[in-house]
Amino acid sequence: MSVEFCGIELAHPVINGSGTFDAIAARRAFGKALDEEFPFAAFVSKTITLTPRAGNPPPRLWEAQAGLINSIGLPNKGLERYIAEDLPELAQLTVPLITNVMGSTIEEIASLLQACDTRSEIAAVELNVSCPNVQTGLDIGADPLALERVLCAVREELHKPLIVKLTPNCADVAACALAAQEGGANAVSLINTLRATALRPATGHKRIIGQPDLWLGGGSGGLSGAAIRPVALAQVAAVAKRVTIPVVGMGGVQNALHARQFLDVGARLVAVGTESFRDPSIATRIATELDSANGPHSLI
Amino acid sequence: MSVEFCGIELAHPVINGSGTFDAIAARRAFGKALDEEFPFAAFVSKTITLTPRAGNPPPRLWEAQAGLINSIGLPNKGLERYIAEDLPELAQLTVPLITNVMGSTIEEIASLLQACDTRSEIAAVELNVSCPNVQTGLDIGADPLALERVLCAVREELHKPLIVKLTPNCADVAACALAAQEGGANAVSLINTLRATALRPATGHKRIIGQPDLWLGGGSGGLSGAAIRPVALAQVAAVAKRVTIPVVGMGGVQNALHARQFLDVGARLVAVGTESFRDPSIATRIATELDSANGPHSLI
Amino acid sequence: MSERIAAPFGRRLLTVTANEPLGAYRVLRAAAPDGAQPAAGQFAMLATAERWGAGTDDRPYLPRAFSYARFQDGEAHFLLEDVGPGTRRLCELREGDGLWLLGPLGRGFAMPEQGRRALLVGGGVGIAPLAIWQDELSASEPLFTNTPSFGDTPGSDDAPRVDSEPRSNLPHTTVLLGFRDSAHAEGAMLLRNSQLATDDGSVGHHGRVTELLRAELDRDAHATVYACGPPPMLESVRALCAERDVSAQLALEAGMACGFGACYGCVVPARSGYLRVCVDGPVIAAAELEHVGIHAGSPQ
Amino acid sequence: MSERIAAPFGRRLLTVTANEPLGAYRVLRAAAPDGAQPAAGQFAMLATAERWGAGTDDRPYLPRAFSYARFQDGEAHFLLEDVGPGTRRLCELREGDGLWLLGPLGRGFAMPEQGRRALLVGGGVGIAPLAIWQDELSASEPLFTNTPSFGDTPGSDDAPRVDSEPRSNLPHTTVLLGFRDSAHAEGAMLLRNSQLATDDGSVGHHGRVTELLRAELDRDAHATVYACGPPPMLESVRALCAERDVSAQLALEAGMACGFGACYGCVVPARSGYLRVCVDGPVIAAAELEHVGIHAGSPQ
Ligand SMILES: Cc1cc2nc3c(=O)[nH]c(=O)nc-3n(C[C@H](O)[C@H](O)[C@H](O)COP(=O)(O)OP(=O)(O)OC[C@H]3O[C@@H](n4cnc5c(N)ncnc54)[C@H](O)[C@@H]3O)c2cc1C
Ligand SMILES: Cc1cc2nc3c(=O)[nH]c(=O)nc-3n(C[C@H](O)[C@H](O)[C@H](O)COP(=O)(O)OP(=O)(O)OC[C@H]3O[C@@H](n4cnc5c(N)ncnc54)[C@H](O)[C@@H]3O)c2cc1C
Ligand SMILES: Cc1cc2nc3c(=O)[nH]c(=O)nc-3n(C[C@H](O)[C@H](O)[C@H](O)COP(=O)(O)O)c2cc1C
Ligand SMILES: Cc1cc2nc3c(=O)[nH]c(=O)nc-3n(C[C@H](O)[C@H](O)[C@H](O)COP(=O)(O)O)c2cc1C
Ligand code: FES
Ligand code: FES
Repeated sequence: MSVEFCGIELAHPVINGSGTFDAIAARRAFGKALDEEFPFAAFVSKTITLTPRAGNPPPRLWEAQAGLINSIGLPNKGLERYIAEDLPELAQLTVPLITNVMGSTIEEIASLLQACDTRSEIAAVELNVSCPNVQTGLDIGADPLALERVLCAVREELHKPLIVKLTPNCADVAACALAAQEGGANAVSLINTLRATALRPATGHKRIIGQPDLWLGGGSGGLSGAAIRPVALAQVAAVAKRVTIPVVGMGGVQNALHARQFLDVGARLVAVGTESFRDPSIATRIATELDSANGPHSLI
Repeated sequence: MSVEFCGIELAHPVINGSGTFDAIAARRAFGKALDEEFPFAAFVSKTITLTPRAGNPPPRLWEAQAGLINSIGLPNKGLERYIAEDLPELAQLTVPLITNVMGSTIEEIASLLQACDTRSEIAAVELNVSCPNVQTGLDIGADPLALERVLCAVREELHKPLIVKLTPNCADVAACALAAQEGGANAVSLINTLRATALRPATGHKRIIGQPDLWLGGGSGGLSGAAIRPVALAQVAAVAKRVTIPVVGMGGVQNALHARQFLDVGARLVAVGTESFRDPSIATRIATELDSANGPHSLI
Repeated sequence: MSERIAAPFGRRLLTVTANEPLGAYRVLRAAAPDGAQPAAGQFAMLATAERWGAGTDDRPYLPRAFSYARFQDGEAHFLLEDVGPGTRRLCELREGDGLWLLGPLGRGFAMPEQGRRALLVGGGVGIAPLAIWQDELSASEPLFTNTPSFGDTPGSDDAPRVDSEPRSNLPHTTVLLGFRDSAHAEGAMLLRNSQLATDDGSVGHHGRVTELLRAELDRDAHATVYACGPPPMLESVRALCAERDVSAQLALEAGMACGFGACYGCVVPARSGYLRVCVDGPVIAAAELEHVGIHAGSPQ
Repeated sequence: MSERIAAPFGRRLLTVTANEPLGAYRVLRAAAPDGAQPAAGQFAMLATAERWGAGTDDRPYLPRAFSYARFQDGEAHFLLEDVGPGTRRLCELREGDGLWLLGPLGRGFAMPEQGRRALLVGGGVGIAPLAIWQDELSASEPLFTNTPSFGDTPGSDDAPRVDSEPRSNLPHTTVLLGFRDSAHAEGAMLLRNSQLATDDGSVGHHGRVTELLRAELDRDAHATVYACGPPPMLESVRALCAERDVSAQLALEAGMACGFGACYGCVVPARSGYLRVCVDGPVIAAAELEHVGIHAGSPQ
């Protein structure tokens, strides 16, 4: 069941989606059981930026039909404290660490990659060019030309595998994936959340044109979970057809059958995000059932 | 409750999404009750093309989580037979007729508009630049510059209100809406279905990399229904903020509360699509409850 | 094919009056007081009032199509086979539960040409529309045979509604039914005087029902054939009748989203192009089809 | 705040042993044999095994957070108030039904500083964590007072577990509870020797429970306050204690997706920045908060 991914040997093909699992917080909640039963074959960190971010004001969550809208706003302690405080703790994990980073300029991205390059705890870097909750990064990820230009400019700063996390909010995701490959990405991952919003329930009936009563503190957010799986499957299939580098597929994966479908359309790895909120150990079950021939079958 | 839309007086703000209601077939199924209880304030036809289209091979439907994927492929009898056979029947409707058309070239679109221009039965034209089930039209709708260029080239052919149905599969739908306005559109409508796909269930466990066993005859399709409402609401809100022309909002509207939310974020009209499949008379209920102050309220 | 009774516009909430097992099937009855009396071969779109949109997969979401198996004393009868989430919910309905119904829909069977006997051929759950058709035909038969309704032991005198005066004089109807095994063969109780075939030979002829049909036609081809069942069965019925140029009316199935011609999702390829099973059928003249494909039949 | 019992990794399926009304609330009990004994103030993420993801709105989709109200004889007790789809499903659970539980989670209450009495202040369903806290405190109290469990008429001798030997010597605990009306006030049965306040004056003091708190503190401020309830109540508790610089521990609520620090969705603003209620709380020192905002409290 072990898989090779960008030269890294993984025990199985299931990892976490960035920002959907905090190994350090989980260790506080589950104690040593977290390390003993760690569900992912590799751990992907939440998006780290050069300077600290507080994130969006609450409410940050909205439960949609078979989905979740989040407007978290990429809170993080910033590169420096991530390296100083988090890396030592994350280094204790028994699986490879993939650090997810985001920058709004070539300079920012370059320094993020440089910093990760020097840290042996980090096996690979995932570059987030796709978070719909914040303005930065958006345009780069949605425009193939801009994306390739940026990657070419920063790629040599990192002597480790670079995964580009694409944005699904674009016209032609396969073209963006190809641009990432041309720009030197060793893999692409998708899909990130779909731009979405929700209104405060109680005021659904009051009409205030122009200034609707938005629920999320951040105004708008990103849709994840079961609802987006059909879109994710289509985008992953389109990308896998176009690129030669490995693809990490995600978006609404809830069980081994779903995971198998992403593998079937050409993904090398599958990432689980929102479903981990419903059960933090779901990835273990998925990996186990993927392994047993009839697992996913029984889930049909 | 009556609404003015592009100079047309409508009894209420609820219409149908193109391709989700066939008034002629419905008359066969429901007899005179269809005309007596017609649920929409205006009727939007299925997309008509210059030449006839057979549509995609079956299966054309996949039921997703809180959604529907369709790969219909825009079957239609072509402009000529639409005008000769369907217009007389549609003219009997008690509500204004909006004809939805799609062309893959400026010439095609121009002749479609010319033909509609001469027919008094047609109150307005909706130009579909957004159907994810077929290749044509896609690029135009997703690229603001291309969209504006095309519209400028064809706009004068039509001396009636022109509604541009935008594609949701783009990087910046508000920019596309603005381009449509610049190009002479009198209104924009959104969202169309999100590109999506599904695999044949029985083979979900068999891994056939490269050639997954796609369920839909057309390979991929478009996601509609409840699952896409959060995305639709965000896109409609973004567009309404950017343009001055009226907006027709749609995507997963199931009840009056949902409809009210689209109006709250700035839509002038709301269109119902997939939910009509669950109940063809739902639009009547929505319009009635929108009218009564506490209707949508009671639905919270 | 001509029989088409128009449906009330909009789905109606009926109350379940009974839901009893019939061998491997279930017979669901609901009170349809205001409902129109369906023509044999017509169908309804059904959904349970509760738990539709439920389950870990959020399916069923759309209503499902079911042939009227009988309509008696203001009650609609349906024969159900549990093959997935929708049929499972329906099979779980209890007396007093709510049932959403849209119908009657589609085109039913037409009377045999003068002098020809009716030859009914059913496979599996496809026997449902033949039951109500036999009721209609028997109403026109010269001498009236005892007609047990579901679950009655032959000889009971509780008989279905019959027109006081026969519409015409018809030769006796022949009924040939095929099933997987004896448990399914109990479904034959739905009809009268039927000859059975089972795949496992546990009841009646050991083999295909189409083998019985071949024998019948060789004995006397002066008949009009009415068939409903899985695609392979319908295809051989079509072929057998074509060879002997016996006219046949086939009740087809296809995955449906709406049931009233709105979605164009239920098409089957015919000589004249794609036909919508829900409005052009479900009963279609075999002559209109070159071949009965997999998607023209019951999904199972 | 220090009490944190680690949870088993992954949600577990428990069996409901009882679900009884307690005035306007319900008390749900489930057998948690292998489960860790929670610390007072900790919570669990709950979901019903059936119909979670169900209903016309496809909500609830994510699990919901509930304080342990008591943990006794290997049974976890929860106090439920029906405020939406999730709590409704839980209120409808019957003995023998399945309940998904992830927990215990979060940080609980800490013992009062030496010599100080514990002053418990609860509002509405917020009394739940105070009940189990009173159990722990009473285990350390000098003389043992009769302790009815739910629904028992005072004087019954069916008593909850008490440690045979007191951990320390504490002055008596004071319990102040506020409710909307008498129906809700019945929830007070969950605790012992409580003074009540109701908004409508139907039971106990006519007014706010915080008015009782003010009087108590004016009488004797040598206390540590433990409070849980709606945000406005918690805010005035915070203010009252701050004025008198009495240390207070507030059990906060916030909309949650995961409950173990993964989603960053449950934040409340604190002096040190945003805190995640699920891992930094739910029990948070009042001193850490400048103000208890609307989103720091129970969603209602
Ligand atoms: C006109 C007509 C009359 C009918 N009459 C009867 C009748 O009298 N009695 C009866 O029992 N049945 C009847 N059927 C068949 C019945 O409608 C189907 O069995 C039913 O829709 C199955 O729904 P389900 O949710 O139980 O199963 P589904 O899960 O919908 O599976 C049914 C089939 O649909 C396909 N499928 C699986 N998953 C999906 C998905 N996510 N999206 C789309 N397709 C999928 C597969 O081929 C599967 O075998 C009739 C059908 C038609 C069209
Ligand atoms: C640590 C903790 C402990 C708790 N302990 C208890 C307890 O012991 N007993 C108890 O009864 N409750 C408790 N709660 C509150 C409980 O978790 C909520 O009442 C519950 O989550 C409500 O879910 P629901 O589906 O019933 O209602 P919802 O529909 O989720 O509504 C609850 C609130 O959420 C908001 N909301 C409405 N719709 C949405 C949406 N689509 N997405 C996001 N938010 C929405 C609104 O503000 C609404 O008032 C606790 C909460 C926390 C955080
Ligand atoms: C609460 C939440 C926070 C997220 N944070 C990040 C993030 O920091 N960086 C990132 O690249 N993706 C982030 N994502 C996106 C997920 O990694 C994933 O791409 C997306 O949720 C789709 O997968 P899912 O449907 O399985 O959740 C976040 C998603 C959620 C729900
Ligand atoms: C079966 C089906 C067919 C459709 N056909 C068309 C079409 O011909 N032209 C078009 O512009 N949109 C078409 N649409 C898109 C709808 O008009 C609408 O934009 C979309 O379904 C979102 O609305 P809904 O979620 O309420 O269905 C179709 C949608 C469905 C489900
Ligand atoms: S089911 Fe929709 S057109 Fe036939
Ligand atoms: S609920 Fe997810 S971080 Fe607290």
